[in-house]
Amino acid sequence: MPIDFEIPEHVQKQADMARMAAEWVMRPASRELDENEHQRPTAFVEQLWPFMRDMQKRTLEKLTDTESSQPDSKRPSTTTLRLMMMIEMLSWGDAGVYLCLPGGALGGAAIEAVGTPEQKQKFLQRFAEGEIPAWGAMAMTEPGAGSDTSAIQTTAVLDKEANEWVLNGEKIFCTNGKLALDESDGLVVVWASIDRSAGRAGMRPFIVPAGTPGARVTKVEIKHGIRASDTASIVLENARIPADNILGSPEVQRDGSGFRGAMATFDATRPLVAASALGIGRASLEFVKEKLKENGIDIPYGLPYHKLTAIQRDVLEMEAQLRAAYLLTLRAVTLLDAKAPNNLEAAMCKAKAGKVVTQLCQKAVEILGPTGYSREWLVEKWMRDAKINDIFEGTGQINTLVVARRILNYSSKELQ
Amino acid sequence: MPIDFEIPEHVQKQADMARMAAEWVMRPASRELDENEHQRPTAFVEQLWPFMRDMQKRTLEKLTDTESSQPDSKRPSTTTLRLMMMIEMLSWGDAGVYLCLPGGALGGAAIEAVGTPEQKQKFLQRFAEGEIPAWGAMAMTEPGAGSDTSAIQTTAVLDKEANEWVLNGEKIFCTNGKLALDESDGLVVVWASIDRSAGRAGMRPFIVPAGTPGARVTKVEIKHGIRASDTASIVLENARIPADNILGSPEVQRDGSGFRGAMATFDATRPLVAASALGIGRASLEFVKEKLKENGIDIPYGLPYHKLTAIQRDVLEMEAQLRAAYLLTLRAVTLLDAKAPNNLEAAMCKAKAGKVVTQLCQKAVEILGPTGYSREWLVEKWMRDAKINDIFEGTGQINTLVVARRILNYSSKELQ
Amino acid sequence: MVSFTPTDEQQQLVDIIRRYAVNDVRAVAHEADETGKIPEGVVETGWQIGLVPTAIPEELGGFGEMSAITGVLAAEELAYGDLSVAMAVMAPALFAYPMALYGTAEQRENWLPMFLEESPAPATAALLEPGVFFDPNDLQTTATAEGDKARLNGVKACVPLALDASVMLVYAKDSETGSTDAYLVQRGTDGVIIEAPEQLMGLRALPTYRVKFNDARVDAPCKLGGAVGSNYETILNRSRVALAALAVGVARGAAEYARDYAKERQTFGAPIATRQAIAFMLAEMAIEVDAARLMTWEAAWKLDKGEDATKEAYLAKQYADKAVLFATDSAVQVLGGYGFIREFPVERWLRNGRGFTAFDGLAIV
Amino acid sequence: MVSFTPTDEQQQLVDIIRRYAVNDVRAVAHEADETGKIPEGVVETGWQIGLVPTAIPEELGGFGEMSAITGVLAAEELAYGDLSVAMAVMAPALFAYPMALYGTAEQRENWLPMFLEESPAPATAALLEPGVFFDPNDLQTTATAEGDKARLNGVKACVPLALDASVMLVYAKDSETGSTDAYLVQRGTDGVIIEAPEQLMGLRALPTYRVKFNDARVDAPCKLGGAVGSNYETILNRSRVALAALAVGVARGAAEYARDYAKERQTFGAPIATRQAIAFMLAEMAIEVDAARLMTWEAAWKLDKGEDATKEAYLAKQYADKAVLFATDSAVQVLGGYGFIREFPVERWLRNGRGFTAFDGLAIV
Repeated sequence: MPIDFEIPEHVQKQADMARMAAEWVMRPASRELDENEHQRPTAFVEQLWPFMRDMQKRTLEKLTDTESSQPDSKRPSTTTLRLMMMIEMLSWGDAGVYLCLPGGALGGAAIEAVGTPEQKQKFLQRFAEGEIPAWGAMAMTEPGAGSDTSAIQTTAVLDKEANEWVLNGEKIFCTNGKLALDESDGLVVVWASIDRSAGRAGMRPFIVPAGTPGARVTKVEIKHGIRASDTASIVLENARIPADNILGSPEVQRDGSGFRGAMATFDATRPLVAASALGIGRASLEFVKEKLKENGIDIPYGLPYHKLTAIQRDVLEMEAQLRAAYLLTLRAVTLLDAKAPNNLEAAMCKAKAGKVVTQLCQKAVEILGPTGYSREWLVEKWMRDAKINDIFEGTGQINTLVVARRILNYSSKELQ
Repeated sequence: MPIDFEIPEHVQKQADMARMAAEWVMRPASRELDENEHQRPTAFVEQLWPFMRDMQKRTLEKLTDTESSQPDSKRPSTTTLRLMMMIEMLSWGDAGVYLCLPGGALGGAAIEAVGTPEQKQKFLQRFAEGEIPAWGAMAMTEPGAGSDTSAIQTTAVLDKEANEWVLNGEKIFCTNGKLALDESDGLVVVWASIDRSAGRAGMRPFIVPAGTPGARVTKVEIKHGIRASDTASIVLENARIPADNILGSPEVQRDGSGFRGAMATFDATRPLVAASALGIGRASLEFVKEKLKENGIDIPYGLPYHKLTAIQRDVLEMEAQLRAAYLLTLRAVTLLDAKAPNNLEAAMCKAKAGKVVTQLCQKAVEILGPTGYSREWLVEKWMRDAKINDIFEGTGQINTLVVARRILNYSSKELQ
Repeated sequence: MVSFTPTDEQQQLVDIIRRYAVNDVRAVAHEADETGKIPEGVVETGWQIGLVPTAIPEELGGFGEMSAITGVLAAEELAYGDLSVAMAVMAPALFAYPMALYGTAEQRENWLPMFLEESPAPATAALLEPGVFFDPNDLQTTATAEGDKARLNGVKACVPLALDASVMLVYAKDSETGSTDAYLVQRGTDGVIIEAPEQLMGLRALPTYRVKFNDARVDAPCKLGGAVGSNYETILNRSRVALAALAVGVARGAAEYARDYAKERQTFGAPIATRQAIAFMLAEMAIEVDAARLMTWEAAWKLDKGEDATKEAYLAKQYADKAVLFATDSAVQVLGGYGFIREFPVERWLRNGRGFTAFDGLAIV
Repeated sequence: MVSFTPTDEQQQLVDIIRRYAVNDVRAVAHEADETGKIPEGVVETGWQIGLVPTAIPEELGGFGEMSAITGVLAAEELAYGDLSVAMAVMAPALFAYPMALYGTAEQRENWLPMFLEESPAPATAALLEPGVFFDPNDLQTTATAEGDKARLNGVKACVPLALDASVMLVYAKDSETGSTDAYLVQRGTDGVIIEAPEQLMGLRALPTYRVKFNDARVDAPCKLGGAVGSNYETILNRSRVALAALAVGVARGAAEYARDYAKERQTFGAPIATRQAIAFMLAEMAIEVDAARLMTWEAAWKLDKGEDATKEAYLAKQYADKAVLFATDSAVQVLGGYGFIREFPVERWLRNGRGFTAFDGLAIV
């Protein structure tokens, strides 16, 4: 196919629908949910659940039906592209509320990426049926292990008699942890070591379903932004799960391949985090342009530097930067849909989008002056929401490091 | 003394004189010297030599007269401040030509900083008398040793019979190397190892006077900017110098104190490099404002963001940044004159000034459009001259690293 | 003679405020931000350090030591504790300093003694106006002279502690001459409506109000400085410098906190401060804080010399606005996930830091 | 369907140009810059790759494959070799493309066949004007219609290869209607003065000229497109996109060179690329190059669709202007002292890179 930037009509339609949901369901509740942290976006969840359920059902069917996926694989899929466009628009609505989208989220993504067909069938089912929504989550970070996943202290020991894994440890910064464990029949994918002496090669993700004894939410954070989303601490005290709930091989390969496979989920999730950032950036940019227009200021294209005002120049720069982040994300997603390697491109778009959107939203508050700084408008909230995108799923620094390693062809040992 | 930013009158007067030299002697020759690389700024050298000679004479008297320096030490000196102001103005004239200022330059500074009274008397004399100017230089960098001074390959071996040091090695990027060795009765301070096994603790500066057999200039670089200044390669082949020509102790202290002492010269020279950068930045900023004024554009103070044009905002930002770099430099210099530690402050001002002035001058070319980019005006030359300040005397990165070590209280081993 | 050393007296004051900032202010700052209320006694303790009283003229019982340099030294330290508390402690100065500088003899005698009391004087000032664009040189609030009385019309925003103030200075443009002056408005004046506290992204512990003037008729002699008036440009410059100093305090707090955190926090077996990516951020934060401080000091020094400081004050404010955003945003970044959690102060500092571009007239030295 | 893969034909062309850029162009670029002259044969070899001829309509003997996307792919690769050579190779297109797009049938028949020759056609265009401020939407050069002839007045700057051109397009504003059009001016026209070659900071191997028009009377029918004229906005956009692509090529050259250097250069026993401070610069350079390229591609794609691409082309150019300065300046920084020496290409790339903000109209796709 030649170089082409045309978003297929069916994808665009879905994005347009997401925008309607964003406008009608998300935005009206945005301020209230921000002011009343830990309140749930009930209307949003109720309205989106049937849609998400059906979408996830179709995805699950494709994932588990190995036959029908063969002929399809000639034409690149648009699954991730659709997701990107939808996430962008939902985050344009409200990034915190978007994170409460019922479904597997990062936990589901991990199962999709590395689960066996049986695991997919068994664990993703809950996101694809029923009247009551369910959430997935991913628990990796620990108090002593952020970007350094090799420092993970949580352990999983196989009780051969009971044929169960026994998990012990503490996880923090788990997005949707409470929704997944306490408030629905969801699940959390918990990273733990099956062999502490093996370092990262011993790390494995485990599926911990809601109701697992010994797995409980101990804290929900109060945050700078995305306040509608819960960020939970989870303690695992002899939490027992069936032996089959391990994702990937229970053997430790010293070459680390088991770990690398799991890390590959980041290549899928980072562009989606970038997409969420793009949505917030777009919200801020559109709002700024709208308010400027109300104040008689247009943003023209084609004028030379010396004929622009400071605000015009800044807004044009915001727009160019946002578009750059969008295109980098689009590229990472397109590669993913084509099942091509996208580790470099995923890290690039995440690093760029996280930074650009943070700065864009900070600038938006400045441009809109005293009112921009007040809670009258949402632009100050968007600034707070935006910042998380430069932090989670790998900080800007971690993603830049990944980019550096890829372009230099260095291992993580060679370039620390 | 309370907080005070008043430049003493006698210092300001000297700066004003330097500005006159800059305007009348340096600027008129600027373009020609840039276009004809390796041509010498003869008029400048001739006119400045008597002045520099007398100034250096007074400095030498102070340095060697231990008695009179005692009562004076209560009042902070203004020696470095005067130097800073003079260098700023001369670099406002032409930074490449300024580097050809007759005198000891970095070589002289090293001798002033760590030489014995006898060495000062003997070696600095040439910069303080006579009709014919002389230059000093410092040779540290080697093809395999830039910021990593521990990698220096040049060796100095003491021939005890002849009571001479025998130097072997190759030095590059030696500012004024040719002026010092080939074109005057000058000297080069050459860094060499007296004990390769001791790493940096074995490094010492040696005074290599013009006429030393075996010390010769092998190449003069063609450069991006500061083209009036020579940047020489020097080869030392069994170059023999008297045993007394070592700066500091000929013993290797394993604690590295000998090396650290020598490195302290950077604390004196970095603010002066910053001062030179400031001069170039000031030249560009003044020129831009003048040309804008001719085109009917004033740069107002006090207007809010939304009432500024893009160019006004950028020029105000340039001005603020330049002032910030100036004040950081002024602080480093004031500490130096008060004989207070200024390692952190020297690195700060050098890092800031190098970066700010590079960016300012690049922006100046942009603002002045097609003509700014042409060699009709000097602003494109200033941009090329400016860049060296982010590179020599430690790149911006090295100076930022020094700042980081100081604020974190880390050794160079702890923070590499 | 160039010098960067405060006087002994200034240094003593700085040390006292630093202790107050660290021990009293930092201890309550998170709670104050969450509840929107500074706990009882904290502002009073800050007030009792005596910053404003020392600046009151000697003949009225003060020490007559009004100095912008002392002011910026103090402001930085206060903001190092917490911006809301700093602004609350400094709010009475919004009234007292212009009064001390430009009040008629009668006005000064009437109004300055209350600033010598043990408790913070209930006085403030209203300069900022609401909306997207604000230009302090072009106020929309007008004063129409009626003899030596005046009628005020307009809306002011972000007036700190307005509800408790028994008197405030209101900056307005003379509807005839176009010149900007300050007008004394006492509590209970007809046509003055103090609205519900403003809801801002930051400054959550400082009650600020929108105040409306609907043909508010204020008694004579209500114009600060009487017929002569005041020097509005200098007031603006003193305000710019004060805000720059507060920004430096917030930025320094963030830079130091991030530095200390980075030395503690371990990844891959070493403190994250040993990674150049982090170390360079910390170094640049330190440089920007120092640079902003020096710009602020120079502007304050110019003010104390009685010279026109518009250029220096304006550039210092611009510079500090950027530095504080850079430092606080970088601090959040250094802390990573923890930076996003409200229990860690950097998240509050980022919210406060972002506001400086919109804080015209909220403090003065 | 979103795709980032060039067609096979495009990829073949890119591969050919890359070989040319690396083997033929890079080999002479330093010398060319120092002497101000591209060695004999280099531009010819580039020309013979056949970029412009393929874009000539089929009915006139070309391949009729004018595509902005192919154009930007080619431009990036050419500039990856050297900007002066790239602009020299592309200069005839400054005449040929607007002619192919907007020429009357007669004009096209007269003027396009020469672009099918083995040697570069001696044709160029004059758009930029000298001075501090240039606005392509507000040209100072005027055309006064006299029947179907016209008189041109004004000064053009940076006209590449003007001295050797037998014909050039001159952009001018109609002194009555105010609309901007291109006028064909042949060599030897009275009142056209080609001045001595311009002296610029960069582009030193590309002879560019200031050209004066003193009541230069050009023959009818001299207006491109005759009475209908041409679409100046589209020409501008095609020029913006071409310049953005050239900027990407220069930026990529710098980013790759710095990356390779950093892997080679050792300090403290390890390549400098293993230091985060350097590695992060390299990563950001790579990101900015890719981002600028994608912006450029999108704008080119929009042009090929025949839609209004003003927004995309403008933003791509703005973005690429910044990216190329960032990448070339960073490359010099990574090389340290060596970056400042003219024998290392990054110093030339920085000089060339800085020019893009002033290069309006110097290339077209």
